[in-house]
Amino acid sequence: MELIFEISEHGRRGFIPPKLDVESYDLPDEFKRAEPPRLPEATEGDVVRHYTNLSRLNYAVDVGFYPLGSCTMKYNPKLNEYASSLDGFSKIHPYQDVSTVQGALELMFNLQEDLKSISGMDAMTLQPAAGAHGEYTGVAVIRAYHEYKKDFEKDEMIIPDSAHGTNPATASMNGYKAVEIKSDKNGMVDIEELKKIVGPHTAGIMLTNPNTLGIFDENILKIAEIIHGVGGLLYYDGANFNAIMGKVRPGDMGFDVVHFNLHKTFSTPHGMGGPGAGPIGVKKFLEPFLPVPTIGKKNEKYFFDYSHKHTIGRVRSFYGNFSVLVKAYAYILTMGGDGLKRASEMAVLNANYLKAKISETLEVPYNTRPCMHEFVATTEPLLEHGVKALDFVKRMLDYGVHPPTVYFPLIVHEDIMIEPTETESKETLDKFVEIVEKIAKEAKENPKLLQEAPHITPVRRLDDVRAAKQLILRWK
Amino acid sequence: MELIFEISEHGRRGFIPPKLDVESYDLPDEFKRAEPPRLPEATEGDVVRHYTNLSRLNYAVDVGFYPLGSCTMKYNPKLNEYASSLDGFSKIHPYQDVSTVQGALELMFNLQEDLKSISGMDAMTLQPAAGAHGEYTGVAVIRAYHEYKKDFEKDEMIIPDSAHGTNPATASMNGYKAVEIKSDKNGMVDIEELKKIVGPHTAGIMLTNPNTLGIFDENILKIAEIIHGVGGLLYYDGANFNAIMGKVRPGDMGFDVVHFNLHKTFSTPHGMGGPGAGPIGVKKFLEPFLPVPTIGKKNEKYFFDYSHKHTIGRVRSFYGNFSVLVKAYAYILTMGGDGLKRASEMAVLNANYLKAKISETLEVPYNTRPCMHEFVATTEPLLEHGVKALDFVKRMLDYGVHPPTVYFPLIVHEDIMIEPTETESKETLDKFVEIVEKIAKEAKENPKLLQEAPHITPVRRLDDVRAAKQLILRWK
Amino acid sequence: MEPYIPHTDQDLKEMLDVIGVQNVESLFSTIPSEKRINSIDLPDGIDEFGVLSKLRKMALTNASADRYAFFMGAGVYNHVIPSAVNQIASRGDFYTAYTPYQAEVSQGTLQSLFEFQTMICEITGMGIANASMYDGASSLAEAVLMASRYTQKYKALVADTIHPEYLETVKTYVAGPKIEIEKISHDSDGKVSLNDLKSKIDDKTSCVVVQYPNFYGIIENLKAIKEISKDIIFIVVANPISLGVLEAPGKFGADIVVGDGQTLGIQMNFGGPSFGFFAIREDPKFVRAMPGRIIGETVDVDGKRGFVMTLQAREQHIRREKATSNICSNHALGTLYASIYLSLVGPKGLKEIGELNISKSHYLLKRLEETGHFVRTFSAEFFNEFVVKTDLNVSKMNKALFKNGIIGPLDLSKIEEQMKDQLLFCATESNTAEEIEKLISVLEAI
Amino acid sequence: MEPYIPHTDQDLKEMLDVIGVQNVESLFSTIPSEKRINSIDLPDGIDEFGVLSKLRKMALTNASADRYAFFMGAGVYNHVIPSAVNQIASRGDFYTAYTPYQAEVSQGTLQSLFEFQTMICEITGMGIANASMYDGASSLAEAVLMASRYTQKYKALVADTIHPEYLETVKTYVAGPKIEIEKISHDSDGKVSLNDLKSKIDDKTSCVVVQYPNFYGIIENLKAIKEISKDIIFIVVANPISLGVLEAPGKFGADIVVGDGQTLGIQMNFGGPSFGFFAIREDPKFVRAMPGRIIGETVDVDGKRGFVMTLQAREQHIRREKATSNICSNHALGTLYASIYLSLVGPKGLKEIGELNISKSHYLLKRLEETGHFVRTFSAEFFNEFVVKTDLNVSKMNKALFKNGIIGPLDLSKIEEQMKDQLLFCATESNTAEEIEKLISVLEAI
Ligand SMILES: Cc1ncc(COP(=O)(O)O)c(C=O)c1O
Ligand SMILES: Cc1ncc(COP(=O)(O)O)c(C=O)c1O
Repeated sequence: MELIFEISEHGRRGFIPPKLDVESYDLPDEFKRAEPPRLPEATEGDVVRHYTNLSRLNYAVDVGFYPLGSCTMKYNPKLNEYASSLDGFSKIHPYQDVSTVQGALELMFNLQEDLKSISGMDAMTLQPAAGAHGEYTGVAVIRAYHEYKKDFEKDEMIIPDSAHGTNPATASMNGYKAVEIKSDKNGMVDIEELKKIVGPHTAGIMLTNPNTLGIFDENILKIAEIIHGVGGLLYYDGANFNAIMGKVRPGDMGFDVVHFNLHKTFSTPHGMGGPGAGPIGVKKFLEPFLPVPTIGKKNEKYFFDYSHKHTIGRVRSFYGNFSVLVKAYAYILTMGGDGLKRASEMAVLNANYLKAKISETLEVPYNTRPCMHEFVATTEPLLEHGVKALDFVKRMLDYGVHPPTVYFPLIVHEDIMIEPTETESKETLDKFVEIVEKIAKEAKENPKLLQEAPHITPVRRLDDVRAAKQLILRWK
Repeated sequence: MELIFEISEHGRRGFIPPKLDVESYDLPDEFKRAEPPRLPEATEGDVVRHYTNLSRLNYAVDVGFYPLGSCTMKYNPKLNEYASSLDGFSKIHPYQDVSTVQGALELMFNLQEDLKSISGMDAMTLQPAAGAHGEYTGVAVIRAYHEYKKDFEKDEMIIPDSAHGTNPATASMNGYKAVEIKSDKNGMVDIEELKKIVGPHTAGIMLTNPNTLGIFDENILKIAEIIHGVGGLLYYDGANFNAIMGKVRPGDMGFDVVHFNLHKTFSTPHGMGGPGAGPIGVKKFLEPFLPVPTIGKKNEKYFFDYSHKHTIGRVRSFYGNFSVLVKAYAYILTMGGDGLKRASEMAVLNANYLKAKISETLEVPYNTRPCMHEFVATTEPLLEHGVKALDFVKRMLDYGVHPPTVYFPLIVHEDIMIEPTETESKETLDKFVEIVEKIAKEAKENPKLLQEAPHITPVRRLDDVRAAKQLILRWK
Repeated sequence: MEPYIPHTDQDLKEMLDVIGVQNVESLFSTIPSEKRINSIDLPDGIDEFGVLSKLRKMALTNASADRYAFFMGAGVYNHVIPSAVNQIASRGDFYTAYTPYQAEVSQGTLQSLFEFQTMICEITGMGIANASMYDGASSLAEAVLMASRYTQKYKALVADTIHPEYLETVKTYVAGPKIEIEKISHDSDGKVSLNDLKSKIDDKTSCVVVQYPNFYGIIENLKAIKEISKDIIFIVVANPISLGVLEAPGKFGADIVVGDGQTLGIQMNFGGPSFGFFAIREDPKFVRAMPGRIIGETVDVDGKRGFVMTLQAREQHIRREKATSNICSNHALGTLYASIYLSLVGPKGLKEIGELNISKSHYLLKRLEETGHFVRTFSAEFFNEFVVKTDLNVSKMNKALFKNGIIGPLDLSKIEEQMKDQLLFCATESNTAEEIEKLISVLEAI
Repeated sequence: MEPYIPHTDQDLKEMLDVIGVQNVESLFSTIPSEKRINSIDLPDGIDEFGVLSKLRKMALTNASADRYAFFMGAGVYNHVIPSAVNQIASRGDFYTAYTPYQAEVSQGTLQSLFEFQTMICEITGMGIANASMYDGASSLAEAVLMASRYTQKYKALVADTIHPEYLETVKTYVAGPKIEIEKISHDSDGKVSLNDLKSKIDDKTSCVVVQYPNFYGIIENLKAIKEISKDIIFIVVANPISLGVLEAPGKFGADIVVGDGQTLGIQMNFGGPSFGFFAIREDPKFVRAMPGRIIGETVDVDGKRGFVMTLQAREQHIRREKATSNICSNHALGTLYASIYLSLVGPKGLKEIGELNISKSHYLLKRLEETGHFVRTFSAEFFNEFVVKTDLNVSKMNKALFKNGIIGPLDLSKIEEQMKDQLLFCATESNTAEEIEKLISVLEAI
């Protein structure tokens, strides 16, 4: 498709600003822009067509099955979109007097309370803008806590080798050394190894549970004991919360800090990569360290609570991604406690069903117990046919489904990581299994079909290497 | 694609109705439905995906150039969509007390006034739901007028052979004999012929001007004189109004009744075939015959005016397609008198430009004067290569543009009728010309390419004959 | 104006050059100069913000259902609409498409219309449905015309309990073909008088028309009517949202079922647009007399399933003055709303919604009766509307309600003069118990 | 809950059979039983109408810009948004897509981000832009981190005229890598004190940060600042909607330009989400220190142009603890709003909008001064905000305004205690003359 700049024509306009209805003020020339930016010049029709056609090149949850492991691409209810677009939510200013935005504060307060119930934590902030932002905030809280206790020795954050890249990156940003802990043969944290590496330097551990293999770490209580034993804290990466709602709470497992990905577990849309929202919850003793403000309630009035004594400060402007919060809150109201539990149950059921079916075709490592909401398979045996995991999933595009995550977690070679979510039906899963079987057969009979895939997409396999070498990062 | 019924699974639900919060009342069994209708059973996600994917199979103005002659597929501004969706317009009931809907009435009143200005008529009704419905209403007014004058002899409606099918059909529905009048060599009403067929039986004539060939009938004043001379009335089919705004008014040309297609000239979207809106305007002496109610204004208050003494009654429930009227009104406000005039000018400019370019490739009959907003070309010479107009335009689908109208008007063989509208750019027209040239070349070199076209659409050429023979009109 | 028109000065120049004229003006030379005008007597165009400010102001003066509770029905109803309906139907790929003349690039439209036809058949219990008419009233008018066209008889018997505006519309439409309309009266229970019906049937009779539930909310006895009217074409005007609980008209032998689709997921819109539906019994001869577009299934050259407009030989663009109707543009977008709505609610939801309407309206009636100010006018069973006579001053009552955020019932005397102090109340699934109690408390305080 | 979960009892049974377990419960057997719970302490789910009724009630208690005139800015602004922006951006094909990991089926996302990067470069006058950060404040924090990472120097000079919340955010972020923040004061005209700046630069200095226009609306003298700060990394926080009229920071030698995108077609949303933008000078080495996703152009195997995420070796999923940032999800949807907005307004529109902001705010100032109750605090040139000191009781004043449908200016004492009786007023192209006169008349009546 042409770029919007390529259909631009000097003199065209897509929007006419309001007429000036007061006297005009002319800025002194020294301030004025010499040359206008080369923005597109197009009619409203041109712009609408351009973006409509672009959108039709996209795969999306509204288009089909999206089993992208770790990303929880569940269906995003339209009710939530509508609710967040109400004028009373979308057209309000963060600095309005609180008396004029009580409904907004009530919603945020309720959401804090609900997330506390779901996670078993004692205090929440809704401020972080995404999962990694929640991680950043949570680890900053941990750091502030240790510093408050004058425990300046603690400079290491333990992170499993199966962890998401944001975990070690977050540790670094907070000035911690990321210490990798190996997984054992069951895909869980190696307890013996853990005992060896913990010590006075241990600020804490960052864990997802279930982890990125979709495996629930059964030793979690033991891990908590070990970490707490050396004065460290446990951070829960909530990206996989969709597996455990109504089943177990991070707060009860010993975690001190937890983040949610509202854009995963609570069905707010991913928006081509964002915005999300990554609220964090903490145990009581960490509440004074939370960023300000949180939302409080007194005498049936809601207010911004700036009273956190040892606050880490702010991690962004204002109070969080409010309209994302509205969507998540609408979702919680709709689902209720019973519905959230059922969501986790069906998510886990779907993953186990798919695992059972797919393990007939592909190898599934660590396959000794039920998985949780996702699982990892590998196409490693197909390497002998010259077929890589990437080839395998690119071929899926020809069959009209979105591929699972590939090459993550790093500890399984040629892995594909499949998370069906609870909103997908058995028929959809069965169709996916059929596709996997077909492709596995093709891999042996006609590997070229995979190596050169995809064939019928809007563009075919793109040259990543060229992109990184000949850096064209903008139109000129 | 699967039908929504084919993805249905017993027990699934896409919407949960409100809970019963009053005591339940049980209808006696005799009234109750024995077997539920076999409606789809699907989740919200299933339904959203189904319709999202269906929509992506559609061509639309938001997708590309749509030069469908006679249909005025201009760009439909998003502002108008937004305005009509405002709660204060969309969530009001037609029987609310008028004091509670003054804004709605004001809008309708203003629209009546604006359309009067644009057309040169004295009174308007906004009630008709489409162009043909406007025709029906207008001809009913003419009939009522003749009957009121006890002129029961008048039983013929004169209609040019180039007319749209709705014109003769409308005449019939109103109990008139449709009398066809031939076009002369210039594509205009044959005046000599007209003189011959008029007489005491002549109730009136239905004309589009410019007509469906895109030709402005220069003899219009003469025609008016002839028809009025025998006591007949002139009906203006406003489908082609987009050619003449700010240039000439039907009321000034001698027309007694005129309809507008708000869904053409005033940019309200066509909605896959409707809804439209077909307001009609009449001269003062016909006002008593208009359907009731129209909108009146007295002492700055708006009211429903039921005072039309000889009203034909109603042609539908309530007052018209109100939300379509909101869009048209928003369009008129945005364009203003100056903008509407410019719209017609650019529509005519685009058509003449395209005609000049395309006449280098295809034959353009009646090409002695400037055309108005559209023109007709013919692929007749390609018949010798076995290529029909239908083949020619089906091939356009492969090039990603929507074909013009074909086989209408009936008086030109193998014709294609092209209406670019004013919202299309020169670049778009130039690309279209290129495509026409390419296809014309292909027609000679490789006619099969056209005969078997389209090749790359979601489905290929469909079997109309089979559809009409093996009547499958519903899923079972 | 400019944001919609792309022509730059440069474009203009180049294009005029190609055409070979000096200016745009000269393209209009074929218009008789003595009638030419130079401008339209309207203000100049204004910017988007200005337009929206004006329109928003107008919209805000209207009392709308987001701020008021509605107890008014009478042909247009305030139902709950799933959020997904509007969000999908407002995709430009749907609403900016034309009639699907080019089937290959219109399968979205065509398949959805085919599915719609099926859904209409299912809920009405009929065999064939078209792809929509303008509204319920004009659908009915077309049904009456079709009956005469098919039977070549020219007397239609119409229950006087159908919506008054539908009756007026029919009366307009029959003027051309000169069909006589005879009204059938109703009994004191609010149902069609079977005796009156019996007495009026003769061999000029083309059809009998009843509404189900009727204008007063009463559920007509279709079975008895069919038994009396026998071979005469039986036309039923149905409220589709009631058909999840009420037996399908097709089951009682209806020949044509028409109605308005507003209740299926479409906003009230001050009365329009919604769409009219039109269904008939399965009959290959009968269908050829049917008005409107019909979508059929077929295959493409590769044998792949696809959908096209079919039986077009009935229509105006082919048959011209002999067409079954002059209808061209229909109300396809409305059918999309209905299809999405029906797909979401499903058979179970439609039934539950029907039951909610019944329970809410009956509870409302009970509470009204308890105030001592309202007495039912008709005794027969009803769906979500009913008529009561009141001893309160109607206009005072409705004003008091309005002040309290309630749009009250329809004052029937505004529609039929002799129905003084008679009110048509409506309650749907959207009326909460809280709203009903509020209404009652306002009434009690008058 | 049910409308989102498809599992029927039949499905459940069949699936459990395949898995080979008795019930769903047993799939959770790996969770330590002593910590298992059986339910969540929350009410059961409610239906759509019920949810919407609750939420609508909450929304209605908020005073929103469709019913109130806003004279408040301070980082979030009430601008006019073309209707087309929201209508296109709310296509599910966009907002329900994930990060474009599979480029072949994500060209819509990727091309639009590539176009966005270009637009950001154009308005800021920079060479390279990323595909977004969370918001303006976190973008700035990341810019400060990047400066230290790149220079290996650990002192940042930050103008005390930047948005206070941005400053707080930066302070949080520098705690980990231990970057020292030193504030630069401002002169009485409201601009950065060049003397103070000069005095504080030393060879530990990694960067200097200024905001343009600054928190008080003042247009900083970027040229002079650059001259003083020379090779130190020059970070400018810019309001993008001002850049149609104000000279681009890139023209003054900015190394990094960040800011918040809310002003480009995004609703106020109570402060979020919008998006942060992040642009740098064109420099193949510098770009490798940049945080966030970057989209690049390439070709497919057939040579057709396409777009992919590139330079991913900087990012957390590849580089893990050595990544340039931990950012993963960004705010891509916000960039879509901005891209559509900028495409619609174009260069001419952006300029006109900037001019409108300038004229409206200057007119507002003049009218305020004429009341005799307001005196300007800073004398330098401003864009659409300015600070005045008032002799009115601020809380009384804002209450009076609110009663009259106006959300008044920001009381700066709420943000900085020492700024008692100082108000930050804002006027944009959305504030009509009528609104301004209304404001004045209310103020005069106090
Ligand atoms: C396990 C895990 N942790 C953290 C994240 C980061 O979340 P976000 O993308 O919202 O920053 C992700 C997201 O992909 C994840 O899968
Ligand atoms: C010339 C002409 N007249 C009448 C009509 C009928 O208008 P509508 O489709 O709105 O009923 C059309 C529509 O195609 C037309 O082109």
